[in-house]
Parts: sequence; structure tokens; C-alpha cells
Amino acid sequence: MLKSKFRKLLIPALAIGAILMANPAASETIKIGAVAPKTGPLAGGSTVTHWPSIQLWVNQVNAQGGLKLKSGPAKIELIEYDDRTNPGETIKAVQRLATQDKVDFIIAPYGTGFNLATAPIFAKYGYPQITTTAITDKIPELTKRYPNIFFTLGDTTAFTKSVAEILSKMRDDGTIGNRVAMVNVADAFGIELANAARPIFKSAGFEIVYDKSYPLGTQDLSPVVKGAKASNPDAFVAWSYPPDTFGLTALAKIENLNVKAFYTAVATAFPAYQAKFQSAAEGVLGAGGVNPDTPEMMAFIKAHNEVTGKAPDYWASPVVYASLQVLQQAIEGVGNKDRAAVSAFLKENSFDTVIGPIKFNNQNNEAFWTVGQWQNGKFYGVSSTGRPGAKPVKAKSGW
Amino acid sequence: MSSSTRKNILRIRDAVKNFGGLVAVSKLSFDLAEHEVLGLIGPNGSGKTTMMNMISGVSKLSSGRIYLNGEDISGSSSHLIARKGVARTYQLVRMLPTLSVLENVAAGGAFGFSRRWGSDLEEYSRTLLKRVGLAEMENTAVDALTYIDQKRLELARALASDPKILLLDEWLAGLNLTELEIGISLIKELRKEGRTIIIVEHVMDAIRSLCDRCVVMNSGMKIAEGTPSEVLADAEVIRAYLGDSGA
Amino acid sequence: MLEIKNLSVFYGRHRAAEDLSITVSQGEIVVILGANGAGKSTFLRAIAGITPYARGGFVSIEGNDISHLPPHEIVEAGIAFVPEGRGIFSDLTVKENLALGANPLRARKKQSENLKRVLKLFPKLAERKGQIVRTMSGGEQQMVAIGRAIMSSPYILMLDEPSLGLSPLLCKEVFQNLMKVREAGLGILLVEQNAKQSLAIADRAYLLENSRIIKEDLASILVDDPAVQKAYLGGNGDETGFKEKLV
Amino acid sequence: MTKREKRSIIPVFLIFASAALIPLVDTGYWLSISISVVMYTVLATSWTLFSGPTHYISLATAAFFGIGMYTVAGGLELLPFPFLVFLAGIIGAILAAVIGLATLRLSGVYFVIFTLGLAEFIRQIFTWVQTTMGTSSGLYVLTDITESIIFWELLALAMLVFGLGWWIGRSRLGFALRIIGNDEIVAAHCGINTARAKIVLFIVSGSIASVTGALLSPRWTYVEPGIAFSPMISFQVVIMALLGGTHRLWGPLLGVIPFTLLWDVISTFFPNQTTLLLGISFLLIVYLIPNGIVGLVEKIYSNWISGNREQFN
Amino acid sequence: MDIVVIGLLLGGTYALIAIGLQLQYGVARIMNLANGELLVAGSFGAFWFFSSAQLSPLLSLFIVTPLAFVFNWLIYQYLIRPLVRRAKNRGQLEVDSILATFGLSFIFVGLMTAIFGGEYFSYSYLEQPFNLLNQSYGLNRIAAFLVSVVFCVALYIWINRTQTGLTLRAVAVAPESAGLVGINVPNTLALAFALGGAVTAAGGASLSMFLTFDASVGVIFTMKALIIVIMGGVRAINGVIISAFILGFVETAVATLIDPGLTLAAAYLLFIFILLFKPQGLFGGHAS
Repeated sequence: MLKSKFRKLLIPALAIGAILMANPAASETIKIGAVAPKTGPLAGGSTVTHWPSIQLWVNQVNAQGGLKLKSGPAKIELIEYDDRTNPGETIKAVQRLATQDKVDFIIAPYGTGFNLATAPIFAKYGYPQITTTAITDKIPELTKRYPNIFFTLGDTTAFTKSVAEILSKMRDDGTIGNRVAMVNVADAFGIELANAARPIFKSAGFEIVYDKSYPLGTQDLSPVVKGAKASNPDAFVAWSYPPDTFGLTALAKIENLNVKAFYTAVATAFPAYQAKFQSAAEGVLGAGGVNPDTPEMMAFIKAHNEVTGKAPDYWASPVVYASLQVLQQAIEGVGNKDRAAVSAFLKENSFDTVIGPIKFNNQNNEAFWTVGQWQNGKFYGVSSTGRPGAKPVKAKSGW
Repeated sequence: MSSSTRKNILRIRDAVKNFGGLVAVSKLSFDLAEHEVLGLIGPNGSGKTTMMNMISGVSKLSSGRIYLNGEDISGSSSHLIARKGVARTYQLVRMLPTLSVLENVAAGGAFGFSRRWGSDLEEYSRTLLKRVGLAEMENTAVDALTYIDQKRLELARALASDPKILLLDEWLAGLNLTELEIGISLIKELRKEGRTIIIVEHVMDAIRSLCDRCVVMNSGMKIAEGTPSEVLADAEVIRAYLGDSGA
Repeated sequence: MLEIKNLSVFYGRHRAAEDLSITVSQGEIVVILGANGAGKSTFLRAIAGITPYARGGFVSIEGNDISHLPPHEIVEAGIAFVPEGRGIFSDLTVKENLALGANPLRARKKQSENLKRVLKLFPKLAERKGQIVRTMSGGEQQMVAIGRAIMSSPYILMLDEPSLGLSPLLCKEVFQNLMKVREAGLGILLVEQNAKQSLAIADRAYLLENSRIIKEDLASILVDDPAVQKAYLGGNGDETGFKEKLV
Repeated sequence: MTKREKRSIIPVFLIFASAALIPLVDTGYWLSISISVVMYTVLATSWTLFSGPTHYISLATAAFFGIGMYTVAGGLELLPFPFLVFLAGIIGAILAAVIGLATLRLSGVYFVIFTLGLAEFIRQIFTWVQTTMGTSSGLYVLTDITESIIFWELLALAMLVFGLGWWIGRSRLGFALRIIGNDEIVAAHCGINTARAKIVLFIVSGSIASVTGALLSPRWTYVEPGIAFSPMISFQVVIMALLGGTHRLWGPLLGVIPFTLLWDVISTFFPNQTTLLLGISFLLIVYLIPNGIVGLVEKIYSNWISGNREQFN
Repeated sequence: MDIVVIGLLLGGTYALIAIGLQLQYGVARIMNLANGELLVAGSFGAFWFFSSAQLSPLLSLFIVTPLAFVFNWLIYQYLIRPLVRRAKNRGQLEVDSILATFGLSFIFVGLMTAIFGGEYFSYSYLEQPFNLLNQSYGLNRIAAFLVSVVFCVALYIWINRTQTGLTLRAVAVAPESAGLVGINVPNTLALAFALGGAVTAAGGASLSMFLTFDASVGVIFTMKALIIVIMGGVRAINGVIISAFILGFVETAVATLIDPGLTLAAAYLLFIFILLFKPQGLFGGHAS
């Protein structure tokens, strides 16, 4: 009984399968998973720099017919989860992608803590994890522990060193003196950056005349800006997060904190920053940067606007996109979905991306933009660890 | 029976209670002898309930002392006083609504003066229920009890720890006359057993038929003390309490 | 005139009031007597619109059908209710309480007139205008409650056990006050435990037993009714003191 | 032990035993889900041990949980892991005792928000200490402890919690708490040291939350204040416990399991509307299951019993 | 002096955050955990009018506030009232309203994310220095402060000096008795809830002039508002206003004189201390 029923069902099923197989457009798909916040405290950042780049990439790859495998083109089937900025959810979602959805590749999550929390799972199931929003000074230790983790954004020391270099350059040019006011948000990487910056600034001959932290979620930053101003600095450096980057800049403008070098970290490169402060943004220094005048970047910005309806930021957006380009080239280089081979390929080869060539040395991309500056409505990289095309830094001339 | 020959189990000395500027009890002193039933009477707001609250540790004395068996309990918390043998009922009945009737009684016997637990406690609680006339009700929901039954239950709970002193705060209030008779006869039995009781009450007949002695309060002060018939005949008491054409 | 016909209240399957029909005219005091749990309070709360009652039940005042209206519309129609526990705003001042009493639209025009009436009835309240009600004595709070009710300019005033917890003297005062209120032309519907005193001031009375009205008559006749005497005024026989001594 | 308890011992044992087999069947997604379930079961049940009978709603779970995480994260280089877990329990207990003593006079919503404020205060202090003394915002917890081991540890903790709950329920302490939950003044007059009883239970529940945090710390690899002390943990525990039902020991479990699964289904199938749909399903549950799941179960059960009775009569 | 002015400005901000919740919790007895989301919704409203119609947030207040009033009225009538009706006691309502508004906050976050997206929002309005006693302050902050003052004064007078205000207080202290003096209690509760929502949204609109916000940020405001309301004692609106200003001063003083990193820690410490010594909050009356 059961057998004959089964047979009855089997024949049409096979027939449908055959039709599907014969259809070249649906020949093969490659499943790719993504986990990042769409809501919760970190959603504000991830919806600017993370999700749109993924959307753009998937859109572009599929428009070209898919990833070029040896067996033919494979369209991307994207499976996304919202982790609501909750590490427990991130862990669960990555587990789900790996063992239930059985995706072929997983895009690294958003944020340092979240990347580290899921690193053991990526390692366990052999998924390459090309992180884009993880900044840490433990890269050597972590890459030793997790053989498939790759870092693209750089480490804290490099970021602070670059800021010190830029400031030194401005001092040597006679633009600024050596009094630096430094503040940081007391969360995530703000602390790490501030701690890394202190000795570096000092050894570069700067005097830190104001050094305070403020908690994430502070409603009024006026005491911070007033305190910084009272210390009469030549340069202002804030290791800040998106909401406070906006708040600090607005207050600096109001308080007329007239320094020739004004640096705020994350979100300075956001299009919203330029949109809000307009001409006042001119000359503001911030973390990241790109060379927006390369044809690749111009194409990226244009496509980003067209596909997602909004502008990319000038730092993490292209890096996330670049990491996906790297993944794409590695998969296409291997020619199949073999994750071990892809990981090996990632370690051995160099990749052409929107931000220039990426090559992993001990799983770490050592060439990245570190400091950018708003110049004529664009956020140019002014310092990097080995990226060509840096613009000369300008002095900020008032608000 | 004269109370002076018996041991004074509770002594109150110059008890004072201020609520902000309001003096609720002012320099009140009286004694309670073993096996004595004392009536504490007086107009509303004269400080009777406040005094009960001080004895049972709900409110702390502003000054003065209370001694239980010679031990100073003026600063003690309610649970310690309860463990030393003082149990009470309340002006407005306080039930434990999510507990069964049996458990309501057991609550009084598990932690107080003489503690019981397990089947011992269960049996003892049943005995008490039977005594107050609630034997059939042991599994009834407390909300379903009638007012007089809730009063009975509260009494059983207070008795469950075998207290040395029982404080009855307007236990008879709100009962109609039939119920009143039941209530009075219940207390009479306790009296026969030789329990030591303080009664706060407005029902004068109950006072007359139950109390050995009365302390009359007005505006926080003691205005008379003596046997019920003595104090109820006292001119000042009549004026302050019962009104000119009273009783 | 307040007229109630066939009012029944159910709590689940339990009947708390069954087919009650009464009338109260302006200028008369009507008392409902009954044991605790007989359904007296439920009845008043149903009339006031707080407790829902079964369909069929009919309530009207001055000929207007007010059956099943929410509490605030019943007040608006001219029934003021002083529940057990008085239902005053104890965190507000006397003045504010009285002002709130005048909240119904009908009463706003006559606010100053009613205020004069209340202060004449209770001169003490005039002295205490700014006092927070919580800090007043029980008797004074009862005055605020009745005053607040009069401020709403009602045809009928309903009171649930106004004497509960008051000393005999205060109790008498409250009943005297009620007589004054009647003189002002209001109708009063009263629920009481204190049969003796309430029958003394009432014009008519209803007896409630097991959620039903078992008897209605003039108060003067019911006082001498042997059944009433037995049930509410104390039995004959050994508790002889009861009847006349119960203040 | 009553007859009913004896009868239920075997099924309870079987449930735990079969739960213990989960890591042998799947070490992937289902294990992940199971860890969430057990974690919230432990947190919600231990929360209920205190809050169920006393009706005090505590939002301090995150504080205990975070402190447990930090105990492990901070001490991992100095001390062995099991000792740190034990230490976390002790620290949690001490903190609970202090909070308990401080909050004796608070009631109702004041207690609720006090615990919330306290948890936030602790989080701010941790952040500040790390900023001024530490070298990085977070601490790394790099161990070889696998998810399976974490699951078994949590399961053992869950057994401990249920055992404890059962024991408290039949002890004098449990009876005292039920009385306190009904009327604190009566409780005191019955001779119950209400303050002590409440604090003891708060200590138990706080200490368990700390141990839970300690056990989970290796799973998160990287611990920072914003994540370890996230107020969402406190809220989620309260919500799950309340929706399950707090007047039975197994009530929170009935909240945790369907909730974890429902949330997971929603986040799987509606990644772009997860939060919105969570909210909607939440509202539906509040409106449709007013007395918590325990209430629903008991209603069905009593209907079934009375239905049976009517059949026989 | 600087501390005083900054503290005053911040206190005004906090008053805007907390007054709405005071009305919703203190009067309507709904512990609204979605309060912060409502505030953010107000911010979005102001942002939308500003970016699409160049409408000043100070003007869009006049659109946002009544809209929020109607919206909250509907929420009360259709979502909260069924809970009020079925609640057997105060505790049950408290639990139910916590659960329901928690769900509501998720819904709001979800809706705002769906409509506006998850990114940060910020715009420049009146972002100019305003000189006062030789110090410069943001003009937008001053404007928000004035809005806050107007709201505080208006509400204070309305509640303490008018008959409607009196009925509101009556319902707050004794809802059972309120029906007996002819107050339409359900409507008054709805009024208080809707008014609280309107004030909260208006606060959000004013704050958006200088705060960067996103769809998920509401919970921060909810927590702050809870703390302020409880600190002030839930019953009295003046308690809430005063505790908002105290908090503003303390935070500013700590940030300026000690360490900005301890700002929030100090705020919570203050809160804890106040509750330890005044368990019913600064202006809390008796628990009835």
C-alpha cells in the first residue's frame, strides 16, 4: 500500500525535478547566511554600513547570473536573521544557519563582541569568517585559535597610531601645537582606543590636556565639550560612537571649539554626518576613510545609491562590500562550495576590491584606511597603513 | 479572684506614641495579670488600636517601656514578640486568601510561640477549627467564608501558637446580634480555659460579660481603670465615651 | 422617589441579591436590616452602579430609568452613595473633597448653596477646610463623607453601615446628623447592623435574609416585632441586658 | 513525601535524563536552542522562587547574571573555572544579601524600579572601572568548554533549582513565604521573621543567576558590560516567568519553552519583522492567556476533571 | 554658574521625558514600558516634518502633540481598557500592563524600523550658540527647555487649580470613590493616559532638535523616565518635575567636577539613596 502510494508521488516529483534541472537559470544556488542587528542598540550602525552592502552585493551577483562556479553560475540565496543586538540570538542564528539551513557560507556578524562570540561556531563547522566590523588588539591570538577567521578592518593600535601621525604632521607643518584634548565613550572600542592612544600620543610628544570618558547613552555632552574647551587644546580627539559623534560635533559647533584638528571616530564617515552638518563638516577628521575618486569607488557609490536608495558611508560600507568581493573571488577561484578550500584560497591569494587589493597576512589584512577627512563634501582617506592615494590633511578652519 | 495576687505577665509603663505632631498614646501605664481578661475601651481615636499595635510590635513606642514576663520588648519586632507568646486579631479581618482554611490556621502554629510542624501541626489545626466551629470548612476557599466564619478563622489562627497573651482588636465589630452571641460565647470559653486576653471593644455588653477589669482611654490617656461596672459608672467615662444620655 | 424593582445580583452561580424591590421617597429614612452576608452591601452597590446586576432589574429615580448605568451617571441622576469605608479621598483636603462632591453637572450650579448647607450641618468642617482627610478622626471622616455626598445635590442619599467602627458617642452623632439631612428634604437609604439606633431614626425598614426581603414595614412597628427582636435586637432569655444596653 | 510526589518523581527524572541526551543527538542548532531554554528556565525558575510567593518583581537579574560572567572573565587567568563558578555564586549571594537588606522598606513598583536602577548602577560602575583601570572594554573568555558541556552544566543547575524549589516548597521557609505573599503583617504576627525569609530567598535566587552567568561566560567568548548587564535579560526573565505562571514551581518552564520556540520561529521566518511580530504575538498571548500558561493548563485540567465527574454522575 | 545653567537645561530635558509617564502611571496606573518608544515616535514625527516640509519642530509640535493624544487615546480604549476591566486587583493590572506595554514597545520599534529604517537620525535646527552670562549654549537646547517649562507650568496649574485637574487627582488617589462623585472614571483614565502620551511625544519632538536617535533607542528613555518618576513619588507631578531637575544638576555637577564617566552611575546612586531614605520617593504620599 504504502509503497505504491510512494511511487505515485515519486514519479511526478522526479518529473518536476527534471524540468528544474533542465532550466539553466535555476541550475544551482548557493546559500549564504547573514546575521546582524536590525533592531536593538547596534541597529543604528548596522543598517547604515552592514545590511545595505550585503543587499547590493547579492543584487549585483545575481544580476550577473550568480557566482561563477565550475559547474556553472550559481545564484545566491540569502538567508538573513535579526539578532536584535543580543549575543545569545547571534549564536543561535549562526548555529541555525550552519546546521539547519545548511548554508554554504556565512557573512560575519556585526560588532566585535558578536564576531568573537560566534567565532567558535564558524571554526567548528569550518566556515570562513571574514570580519568587517571587529576591531581588536588580540588578532594574533585569535587567528591562532580560529584558523578560518580573517580581519579586514585593522587593529586599535594602528588606528591610534595613524591619528598620532596625522597630528604630528599637522604640528610639524605648524598648524597645531601639542595640546590634545581626548574623550572617549565608555563602551566597546572607545575604551580600547583611548587606552591605546595615551602612550602613543605621549611618545609622539603630545600633551594630553583633557582626558575623560563618558557613558554610552549620556543625554548631555556639554560638560565634556566645555571641559575640553576649557583645557585650551590645539586638537580634539573623540573615540566616539554614532549618537555621540553627532552630539559632540553639534556642541563643538555651538561652543565654538575652534581647533585646527577635530577628530571624532565612528559615524563621522556616515552620509548623515555630512547631511546634518553640511559645510561645518568640512575639515572634520574621523575614523576610516576611502579614496572616493577611484573608478571602483565611484561605481560602488553610484550602485549603492541605485540599489539601496541611500548613500554608503565612507568607511565600513566599502569594507563590508570589499569583504564580500573577497569571498566571491575566493569561491569563484576555488570553483565550488568547498569551504576548506575557500579558506585556504583566502590565505594564499590577493583580491581586488573596491578599496584596493586585499591580501591576508596571517589572516589579517594589514593595509587599511585609518583616518579620513571631510573635504569638499567627500570623506577622503588621509592616512592608511599602506593604501595609496591618501589626500593631504587640511587644517580645520572654524565651523 | 483578685488580680493583684497573680503574676503580672504584661506591664506597660509610660507608653507614648507620636505620629508627627499628633499624640496618639500619652504616658499610658497598666498591667495585665496571668489568666486575666482586660478590656481596653474608649472613644474612637482614643489610641486603643495604637496601644495594641505597640504591644504586638507593629508600631514602635516613641518612649516608655513594655515588659513581657519581665523582659523588655519595647523595641522588638513583631515576629519576636509573636514568638514570645503574643498573638492577635485585627480590626478589619485579615485573611490569607490564597491559603486554604486549614492552612490559614496552620500559619499561626508553625512559627509562633509553641511551634508545630508536619502532621502534628495539621492535627492541631483541625482541633482548633473544630473548636471555633469550622470543622466542615477545612478545604473551603477563604473568600467563600461568611464574615463571622472569617472572624472564627482569625481567632483559630491566633490560638494556633498557644499564645500567652491574646489581643482581640474589635473582634466583635460588625457582627449582628445572633452572631454576637456566638462570638461572645467563644471568648467566654477561652476565658474559662484561663487564657490571658486584652479586648478592645465597643460592644459594652461584651465588655461587661467578659472582662475582669477595664482600662478606659480618652485622647491617648488613661481616664479610668477598674471592674467593668466600676468604670462604666464613672462620671468622666460616661461623659467622654457614652454621652450624657448614654448606656 | 427612588424605585427599585426585581433587582438580582449573581456572583457566578451564587445569588447575592434576589428579586429585591424597594422604594424610598424624599424626606424619609429607610433602613435595610440584615445579617452579615445577607446581601445588603451588594444591593446598595448595585443601585450605585458599581456591582452589575441581572437584566430584568429596574432602578429609577424621579421617574427616570437609570438601570444599568455606570456609577458617574447614577450620581448625575441624583443618588449619592457613601460606601462602607466612606469612599472619600483621604489624600486630599476637606475642601477638595467637598469640591469633588460638587462635580456632577447638576450640582455645579448649586455648589455654593450646598456648601453652606454642609458647613451649617457640620460646622467643624469649616474649621478644618485645609486639612488632609487622612489625618482626621473616624467621626470627622464620616462627616466629610456625608458632606461630600450632599454636595452632589442628591435626591437620595445611600449609606452603607455609617456606624461601623465608631464609638457609641460618635455613632449617635452620625444618626443625629442623618436626621438633620432628612429635614433638609433628602431621602435616605441606610444599611445597618445597628438595628436599635437605625430603627429609632428610620421611617420604614426592610428585613433582608439570605439575599431576599422577608419583611417590610414601618420602623415603629418592626421595633416591636418579636422576630426582629430575636434576630436583630438580641434574644430574650438569658441575655436580658442586651436590648436596652446596646447603645 | 506525599504519594503524588512519589508518583511524579519518575517522570521528572525521565525528563531530565532525556534532556541530558540532547547533546548526543545534535550539537548544532537544537543544542543552541536547548541552551537558551535551560538558561532561561534556570533564571526564570530561580526568579520565581523569590518573586512567586512574595510578589516582589525584581529586575536585578541582569546584575547577578553579569557579575557571574565577569567573575569568570576576570579570574580565568588566575583561578580554575569550577572554582570561579563557585565564587560567582558566593559573590551573587553577597550582593543579594546587600540588596535585600537595603530594599526591606520598599514595596510594589518602588522595589521594581529600585532593582532596575541598581542593576544599571552596577553596570555603570563596571564600565567605569574598566575604563579607568582596564585596558580594553571587554574581557576575553577563551576556554575549551564546548556547548555540550555548558548545556550539561546548566541542566545540572536546573535540577538543583527544581530540587531546591521543591524542598523549599515543603519546608517551613516555603510556607512562611506563602504567608508573606498573602499578608506581611499577619506573617509577622504569626512569628515569621519576614525580612529574613525574603532575604534568604533573594540570596538563593541571586546566587543562582550569578552561577548561570558564570557558566555561560565561555559561550559568549567576549564579555562587555553592555552585553553582560543588558536589562533585556532581566525583562525577558520576568516576562517568561509571568507568562508561564509564578504560583507553581514548573510554571516558568511552561513560559520558557513555548516562548523560546515561538521567538525562534518568528526570527527564522520573518527576519525583517522579527521585533514587530514578537510584539504582536506577545500582545496576543497577554490577551488570550490571561492567567499565564499554568492558569490555562489548570483550567483545562479542572474542566476535564469536572467533565469526567459529570459523566459518572 | 555654568553647572547651574547646564543642569537646568538637562533637567528640562528630563522633565519632558518623565512627565508623560507620571500621568500614565501616577494617574492612569499603567506602567507604560512603551513610553520611550512613544518619545522616539515624537522625534520621528518632528524629523519627518522638518526634512519633508522644512517645518520647524517648534511648529510641528502643534501637529505631533494632538496626533499623539488621539493615538494614545485609541491605545487606551482598545488595548489597555480590556486589561483594566478584567483585572481583579491592582497587582493583576500592574502585571498585565507591564506585559502588554512591553509587547507594545516591541511593536513600536518594529513599526518605526519598518517605516523609517534602523539608522541614526539627526538634523540641524537652531544649532547656534546662544550667549548667556558669557557662556554659550545651544539655542536648540534653550528652545527645548522653554517648551519643557511651558509644559510643566501648564500641567501644574491645570492639575492643581482646575476642576478637571482635581478630578484627575481624585481618580489618581481613589478611583473607586471617584465614580461616586460623578466622575466618569474610565474616560478620566483614558484622558490621563492620552495626555501622558501626548506630552511624551511632544517631549520627543522637542528633544529631536539636539539628540541623535534611532528606532531602537526608546528603552533608554523609558528607563530614565521610570527612575525619575519613582524618585519623585508617583503621585505628584511637582515631585517628578523636581526630581528631573535634581537629576539634571547632579549629572552635570558630577560630569563637570568629577568625571563624565560617572555621570550615569551618579544618577543611579542618587536614585538608590533617595529610595533608601524615602521609600515612597521624594513626594510620595502614603501607599493606599
